[in-house]
Amino acid sequence: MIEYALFFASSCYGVALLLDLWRITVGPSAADRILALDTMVINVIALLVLYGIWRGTAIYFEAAMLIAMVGFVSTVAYCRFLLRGDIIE
Amino acid sequence: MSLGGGFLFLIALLPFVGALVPGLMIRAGRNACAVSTAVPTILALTMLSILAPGVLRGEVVQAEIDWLPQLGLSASFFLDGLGLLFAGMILGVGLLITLYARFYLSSEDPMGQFYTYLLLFQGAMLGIVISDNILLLLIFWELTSLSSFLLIGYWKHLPEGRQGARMALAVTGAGGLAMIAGMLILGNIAGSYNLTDILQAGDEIRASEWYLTALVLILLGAFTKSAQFPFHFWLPHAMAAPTPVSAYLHSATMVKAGVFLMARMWPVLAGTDAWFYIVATTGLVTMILGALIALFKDDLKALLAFSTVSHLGLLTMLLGFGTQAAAVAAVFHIINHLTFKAALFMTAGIIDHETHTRDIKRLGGLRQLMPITFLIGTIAALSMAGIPLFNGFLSKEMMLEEASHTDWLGSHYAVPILATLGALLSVAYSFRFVSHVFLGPVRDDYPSKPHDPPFGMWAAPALLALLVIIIGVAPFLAEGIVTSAANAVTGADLHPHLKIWHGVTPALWMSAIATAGGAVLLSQHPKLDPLWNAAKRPEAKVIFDKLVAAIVSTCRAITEVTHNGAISRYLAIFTATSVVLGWLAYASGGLPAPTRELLPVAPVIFVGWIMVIVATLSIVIMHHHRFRALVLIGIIGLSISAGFAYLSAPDLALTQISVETVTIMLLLLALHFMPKVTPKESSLGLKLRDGAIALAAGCGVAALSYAFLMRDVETISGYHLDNSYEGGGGTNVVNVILVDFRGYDTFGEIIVLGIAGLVIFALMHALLDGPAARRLINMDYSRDRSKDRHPLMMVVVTRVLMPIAIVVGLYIFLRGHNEPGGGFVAGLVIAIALLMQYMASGFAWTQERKRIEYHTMIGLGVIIAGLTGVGSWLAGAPFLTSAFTYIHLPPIEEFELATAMLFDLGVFLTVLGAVMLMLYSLSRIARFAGETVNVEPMSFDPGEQDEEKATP
Amino acid sequence: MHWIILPVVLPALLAPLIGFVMRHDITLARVASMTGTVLLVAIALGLTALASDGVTHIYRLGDWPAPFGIVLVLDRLSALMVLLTSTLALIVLIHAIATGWDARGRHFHALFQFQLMGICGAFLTGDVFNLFVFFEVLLIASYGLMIHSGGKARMQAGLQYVVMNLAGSTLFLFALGTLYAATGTLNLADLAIRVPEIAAEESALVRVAAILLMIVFAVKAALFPVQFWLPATYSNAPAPVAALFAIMTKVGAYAILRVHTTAFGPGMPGIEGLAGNWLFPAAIVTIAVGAFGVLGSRHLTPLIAFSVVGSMGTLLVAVAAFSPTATTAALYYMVHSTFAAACLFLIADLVVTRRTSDVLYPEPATVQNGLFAALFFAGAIAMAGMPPLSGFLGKLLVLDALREPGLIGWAWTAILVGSLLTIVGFARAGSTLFWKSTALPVPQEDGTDAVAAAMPATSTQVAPVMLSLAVLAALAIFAGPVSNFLEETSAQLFDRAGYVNAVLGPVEER
Amino acid sequence: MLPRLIPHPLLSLTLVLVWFGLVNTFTLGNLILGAFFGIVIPMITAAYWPNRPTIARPLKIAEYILIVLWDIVVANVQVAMIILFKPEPDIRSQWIPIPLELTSAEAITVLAGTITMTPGTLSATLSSDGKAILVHCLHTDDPDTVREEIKARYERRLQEIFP
Amino acid sequence: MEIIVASSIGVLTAGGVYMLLRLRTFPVILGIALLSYAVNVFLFASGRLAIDQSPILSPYGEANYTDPLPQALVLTAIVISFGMTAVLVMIGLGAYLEAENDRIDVDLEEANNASETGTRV
Amino acid sequence: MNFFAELLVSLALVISGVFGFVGSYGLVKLKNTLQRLHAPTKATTLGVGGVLVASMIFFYAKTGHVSVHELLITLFLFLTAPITAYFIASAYLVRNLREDDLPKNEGDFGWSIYNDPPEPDPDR
Ligand code: NA
Ligand code: NA
Repeated sequence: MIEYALFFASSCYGVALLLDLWRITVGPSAADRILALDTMVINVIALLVLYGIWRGTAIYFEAAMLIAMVGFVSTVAYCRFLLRGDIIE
Repeated sequence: MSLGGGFLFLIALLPFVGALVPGLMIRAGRNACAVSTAVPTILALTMLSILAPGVLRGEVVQAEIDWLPQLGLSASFFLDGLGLLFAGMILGVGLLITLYARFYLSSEDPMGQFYTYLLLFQGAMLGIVISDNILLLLIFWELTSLSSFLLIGYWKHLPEGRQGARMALAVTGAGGLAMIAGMLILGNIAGSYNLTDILQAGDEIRASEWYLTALVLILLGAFTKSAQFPFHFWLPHAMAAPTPVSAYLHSATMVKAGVFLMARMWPVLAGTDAWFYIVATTGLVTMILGALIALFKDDLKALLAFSTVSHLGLLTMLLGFGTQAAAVAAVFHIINHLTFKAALFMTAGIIDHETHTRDIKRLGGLRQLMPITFLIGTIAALSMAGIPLFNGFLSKEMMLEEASHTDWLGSHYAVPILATLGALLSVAYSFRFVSHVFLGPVRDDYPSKPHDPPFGMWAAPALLALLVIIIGVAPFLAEGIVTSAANAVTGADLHPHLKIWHGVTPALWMSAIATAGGAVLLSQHPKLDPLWNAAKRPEAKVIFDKLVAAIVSTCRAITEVTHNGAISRYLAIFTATSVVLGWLAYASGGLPAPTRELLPVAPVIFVGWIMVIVATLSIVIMHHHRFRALVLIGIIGLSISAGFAYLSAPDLALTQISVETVTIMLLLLALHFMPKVTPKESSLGLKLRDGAIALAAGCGVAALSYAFLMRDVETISGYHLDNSYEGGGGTNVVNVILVDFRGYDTFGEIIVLGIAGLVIFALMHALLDGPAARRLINMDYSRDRSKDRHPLMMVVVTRVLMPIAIVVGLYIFLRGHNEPGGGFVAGLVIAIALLMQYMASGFAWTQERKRIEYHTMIGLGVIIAGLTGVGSWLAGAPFLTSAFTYIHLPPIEEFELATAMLFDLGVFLTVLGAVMLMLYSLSRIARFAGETVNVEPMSFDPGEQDEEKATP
Repeated sequence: MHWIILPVVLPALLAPLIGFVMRHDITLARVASMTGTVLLVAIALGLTALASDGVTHIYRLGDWPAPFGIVLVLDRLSALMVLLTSTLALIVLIHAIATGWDARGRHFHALFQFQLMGICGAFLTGDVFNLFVFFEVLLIASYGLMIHSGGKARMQAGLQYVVMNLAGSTLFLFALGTLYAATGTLNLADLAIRVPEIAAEESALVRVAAILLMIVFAVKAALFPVQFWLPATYSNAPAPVAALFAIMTKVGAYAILRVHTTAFGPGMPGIEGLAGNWLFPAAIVTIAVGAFGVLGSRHLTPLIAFSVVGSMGTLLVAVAAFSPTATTAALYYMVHSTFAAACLFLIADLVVTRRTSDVLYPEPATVQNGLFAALFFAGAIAMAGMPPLSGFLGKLLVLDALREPGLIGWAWTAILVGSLLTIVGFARAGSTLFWKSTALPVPQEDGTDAVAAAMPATSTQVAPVMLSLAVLAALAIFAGPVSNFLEETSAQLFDRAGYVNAVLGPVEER
Repeated sequence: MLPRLIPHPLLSLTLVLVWFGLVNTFTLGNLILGAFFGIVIPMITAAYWPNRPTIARPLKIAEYILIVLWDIVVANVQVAMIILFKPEPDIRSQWIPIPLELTSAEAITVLAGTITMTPGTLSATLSSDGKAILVHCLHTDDPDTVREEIKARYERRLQEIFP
Repeated sequence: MEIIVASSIGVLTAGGVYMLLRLRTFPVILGIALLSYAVNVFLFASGRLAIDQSPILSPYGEANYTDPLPQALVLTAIVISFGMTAVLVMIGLGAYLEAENDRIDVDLEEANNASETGTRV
Repeated sequence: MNFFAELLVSLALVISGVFGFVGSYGLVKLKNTLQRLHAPTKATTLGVGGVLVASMIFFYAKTGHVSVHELLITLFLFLTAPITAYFIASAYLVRNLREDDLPKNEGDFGWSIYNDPPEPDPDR
């Protein structure tokens, strides 16, 4: 049963990633692209955790956590660039 | 080594050692300078005269020291008749020239330099004539080119001097290089570069298939040096040199180096048709052409120069005949030409010096004003004309004698007639020298009123003139040296008898015709001169200059078209080369059969694949919007690190994603100062070219990786898996490899990071101290910026988030040895945590709160890592040998301590320091560009305002 | 027995101290840097003495056995290269300090030491990936030195230099990936065992690796068609840096010698004739490129840079023969051309700083015109391969070593015609700079004229040039003993079995 | 003394918990290590958090968290419906400015965060004096209800937590 | 999987090379970045591909592990290329600020004329 | 692992999957940027939340001892998501809207993006 659930969930996130990709490429506004990238990060985190469950290992947990962290930082950086130009003024 | 050998070395060495002296002695005055120059020459002469008797008896003095045996180059010298003759000439004339120059050079001329160059040249020249190793000979040969370059260009400020020097260097240098090749071939045939060995191997060489090549190459060297047609043109231009130089180099010695070489190689190279037709013909042509031109030159020195060319031609022709008698004649004429021509040059110098002109048309009637000079000049000139009782006559007779029975392409008359013509012309210009300069009425329009020079100046030519007569009337005095020299040339045992009267021979008739004809021709000179000047002839110098100019501009064009500063093209070439060569290498080898199955692909992975490809293509398509491209790069980083995690590389996943983030930060920071869009400027053609290259590269790399992905290979990493825990004390094999098995790589790697930090810091300073600073200050951010500089929410959240991030960083560091993580990732995580703080409240504000010395941090990191490595020396183990132990102190559970962790700490500090130093440098630039430093952590804190109100 | 690592560890520990502790005190930094360099020379001498016993000395880092850990290998060749590096470094450093170049920007000495560390590391390592790492170390340090003290032209040239080398490093990694995928090892000795075992019909991957590595090294060695970057870089680099870079091209040549004799040596079925086939013609063209550049340059420093390209061509022609004799010649020429190039760049610095530009155009004679002329003349004849300095012998050695009828025609023509063009080029430049200038009126001492204001060069400023000329002279005088050593060096280089046994231990122990 | 040793007790506690979250095993050694970090790190970073927000009635915090979590679940479903089934043109988004009584930065942050995390509303920006917040509402017909609900449901409670 | 990886490497390389050959500094930097992605994956792939065989020694006895060495090499490569990229970015910025344009090709004609002080030799 | 646990895990996974999808679907469907900004909060909250809950239950059921580090990620996301949204919104407002496109603030200061903050009193 879990296998199917895993498959369903990962497929959902796979499709989600493709939708994000579409949004990034078409934009139109820079904010849209950043938003889509941020969403992508979230989806990848979910996928990593799913993968961890599938493989029954916690090895990918750090990756997920780190991605969450740097994802946030880079999103803020992108936005600050649009807002102020200098991201660490 | 014999005493004689020792002398030989000294003779070769003295001039070079002596060359140092004049430069220093000049402070002691011109006389001291001249004397100090004469001393080594005199010493050498004395030693030579000590050796002379033996050599004249037919002995050969030899001396050898190994120099470069691998090459077959040895410092070996030998002195035989030929060497003795030339050495004597070089030293003797050298001495006279030294004396003469002392009075000739004016006080403005740097005399020390002159004598230094002179001695250098003398040494080089001596080296040529006594070398017993052709490679050594080559060295001296090139040295004569160089030192003559300096001597001809002695009057640097005169364009003629500079151009003459460059021309001489180019022509003789080219010849010299050709000769190098020829000599090497010769040596390879003979199996030795020793002259004595080569002289033995004559038949072998003449038989070799390479003979003609070697011959031509060597003759190129000889002809250029001895100004043989068509290389004769450089010599007159070399006359721009001071007269002593012309007298020494361009009549007595250097130009005879070619002749010497032909004489030297005579036993080896001569005697074949190739030799006869090339050498004799060239000589004949040169003789006539030189004489003809000389006749119509108005510049005294030019006249003498071309007469020299003509006489060199004569000598070449004689050697070309290849008969022993001709060789004897050549040797004898060498001596005679030396005496009268040097005397003539000095006379010309005196006239120039006294009248301040060398233009024959402005001279005449000097007989009355300068009787001594007249006497000397006339004697020398008559000898040059070949008038009996002067030595020139004797050797000319012998020449005509040889010419009279030499066939050329089956014709009996060609050579005799042409030889006579040559003699005739030489009579004409010799007489012209006397009559147009000395005879005739005294004029009142000399640029300066002439009179005989001081004794010192005419002593030298007078001595030579005396020799002219002595040899002329008592030739048997010269028999000894001529014999030994001739024997050295021919390698035979000859006993020539030099007599004035040979009876009525064809030669006598020929020279009679020549003399009479010459006189007649001269009488017609006034009529012929305008015709000659009107006649169109190719001007050698013009052609040469045009040629050089053409070559230079071609080289310049090629260079500037190929190295035009277009790095994009360089890179295209580089990539294309790699692809093409890589493909050729691949195609010329084969592949074993695949040994692996394809791994299954989960659908999500397929999605990741699409993400990478779409992102890459989008970047390529819309990279003109730079910010957009940066966002798109994010996708790739994300997908790749996810992919790494999926493909069992958690460490890579962590590192990739954090590096990617920091990189993007740096790019954003830089983009802030740069244009936000890339102009569309590359043409369609360019795009297609690059597209094609890119496509090829992509396919190549893909194919390559696919090729090995399907094939297993036995690798060394099994050892790492087996020994990671027992030997390295860690279960994360990757990290153990990094900090232990290949810790040395990591050591280098963190040093790269440390250097990067330094470079960026230094660069920042270079920018802020330079003109860039002005541009930065004038930079304006007029475009709509948010007024909310440090949003309240961000600041507040960071206050919690940053400490958490730091804990995460420390965690990742501590577990790195056994689980994914390690110093590098940890360093980046902490850096990112700090970045959060910077983005919340600004770099400057944060820095003011807590100053961290990033330089020190990097230094500390590198040093800790280094010392950890060095520490293992104490244990007698090699650099970076790790040690670890498990500590157990209840109630805490067992934990591990490893030196590798100390090393990792170094890594950690370096990474953190480097990243921070980069950010620091960038924010320094930003503040230079007018960013202000905020005093508050956030744009506006309503809470604090209220506290204000609450507490009046 | 830790001698072997010292050339790496000493600067690696000294540089941070200079860069981070002494960064506010140039005098202290100078003293430290000078001391370190002198020590390095001493160490290098020690290592050369150590290596001259003919034994291949091994240093196992982390005490891990080869091929699993990284080993340093000290044989005559690596010792020679380290000695060459340190000597050159000392000469250059004196110039940098005497002329104050080091104070015209930040962190000169730290970067200088790091640079030395990188170069020595590259010469000593026995592991191809470690070679990559130290290439990067020396490169990134060289980036810093290249743009030292900044300025528009230098910054742009620096940018191009960095980009070119980043491309090179990327290719290096592609090559190493292919190599590991094909052989499963990174250790040179291990490669020397595994590569010959690869059958010709299964050799595609290793062939690709070999040729890609060749290209990577060729970029460093300025071999056609990847030499384009060099002139702009060298002529825009600060003079002492340009002089130091004389060794950088040699790093490329060394790498080709080392890797393509030991790992991809002649007589291996898999990569038969791969290296030489491409190297030889490319080297011939390189000579031409260099010679044309020398004759065609409008500026002094590019002229010298092109002469460096030409000399690399000559050097690589000899290398391409992959025979002990030719390698001996190549090594001799390598040592010679390193000092010749450095010498010329240092002279050029003395001259150009006393002129308004380095355009080959007569300007009123500067102070010490005669001295500079003499020095330039000496440097030029060395570089052009004229006697009496070592260039001529080097040239003869190379010519003499290339006796195969196939080679003679092209090689000899290229080398001889090349040196003729070079001679003429230098002669023209020299006569313009030093002779023509004497014809011009010396400007009034109104201080406005840069040339008039030029200070005479101090003896310490001239000393480095003199030193390098002295080295060149010594190289010529003691050519015999020197090439004895070099002959043994190349013999050792071509003794693959000896190398393998030294690194991996005798066959039965493996 | 204590305030200087532990400037932000809650933060310290969080860090200890975070540490356990990371190591994911409860051992004495980890407790010691965690406690160490919990004390040291806030001390090092104290400079970046100058003022000390006073927190009254910690129990309220738990209540608040539960309420928010519940709202998140509910609102998620509602919004999911809108996104999935509501035809695009019928979606009426609104700007809703909300004046604030809250004054402490921390409180305002929490409120804004809550608004964003509960789907359907989004705090887009504050007024430059931090006394009002501009909320974007995905779909509503009367903004006033939304404003009232936010003020009543969250802001009031936060006022109690951060007096 | 192998095809996926190989083709991704190919695409990244192609994109990287194309960008590397552009005429402005910034795209070139992007090209270098793409290339380093490509080469990192390439180097990683030289250890062949494996799923769920992380080289973290498991406490429970025997297990299969992927080749750890290439991973270590890639880590080193990543770090180095990070340092290099950082320097490249800064020098690019420096060149832009000095030259007031971010063309990466230098027009030597221009440079020559700038430094011309007279006719050629 | 007992059926109940499996059921819970599967349920959580399905829920998570659905909301994860909805988040990105909204990103595509909704017509203007600010509306789109609402969508991903689904993925963040219930999406990832669901997966993490699933993971916690799964590992508890598998190994027997509680795994809490999933909570870390949750904490992280809850702390950061509002900021992310705030920044993206501001970025959009700055680049695409002017102040008068927005409703006026009753207070005496305009919205922070378009207006400088009030001067802090000089004596502080
Ligand atoms: Na590391
Ligand atoms: Na690493």
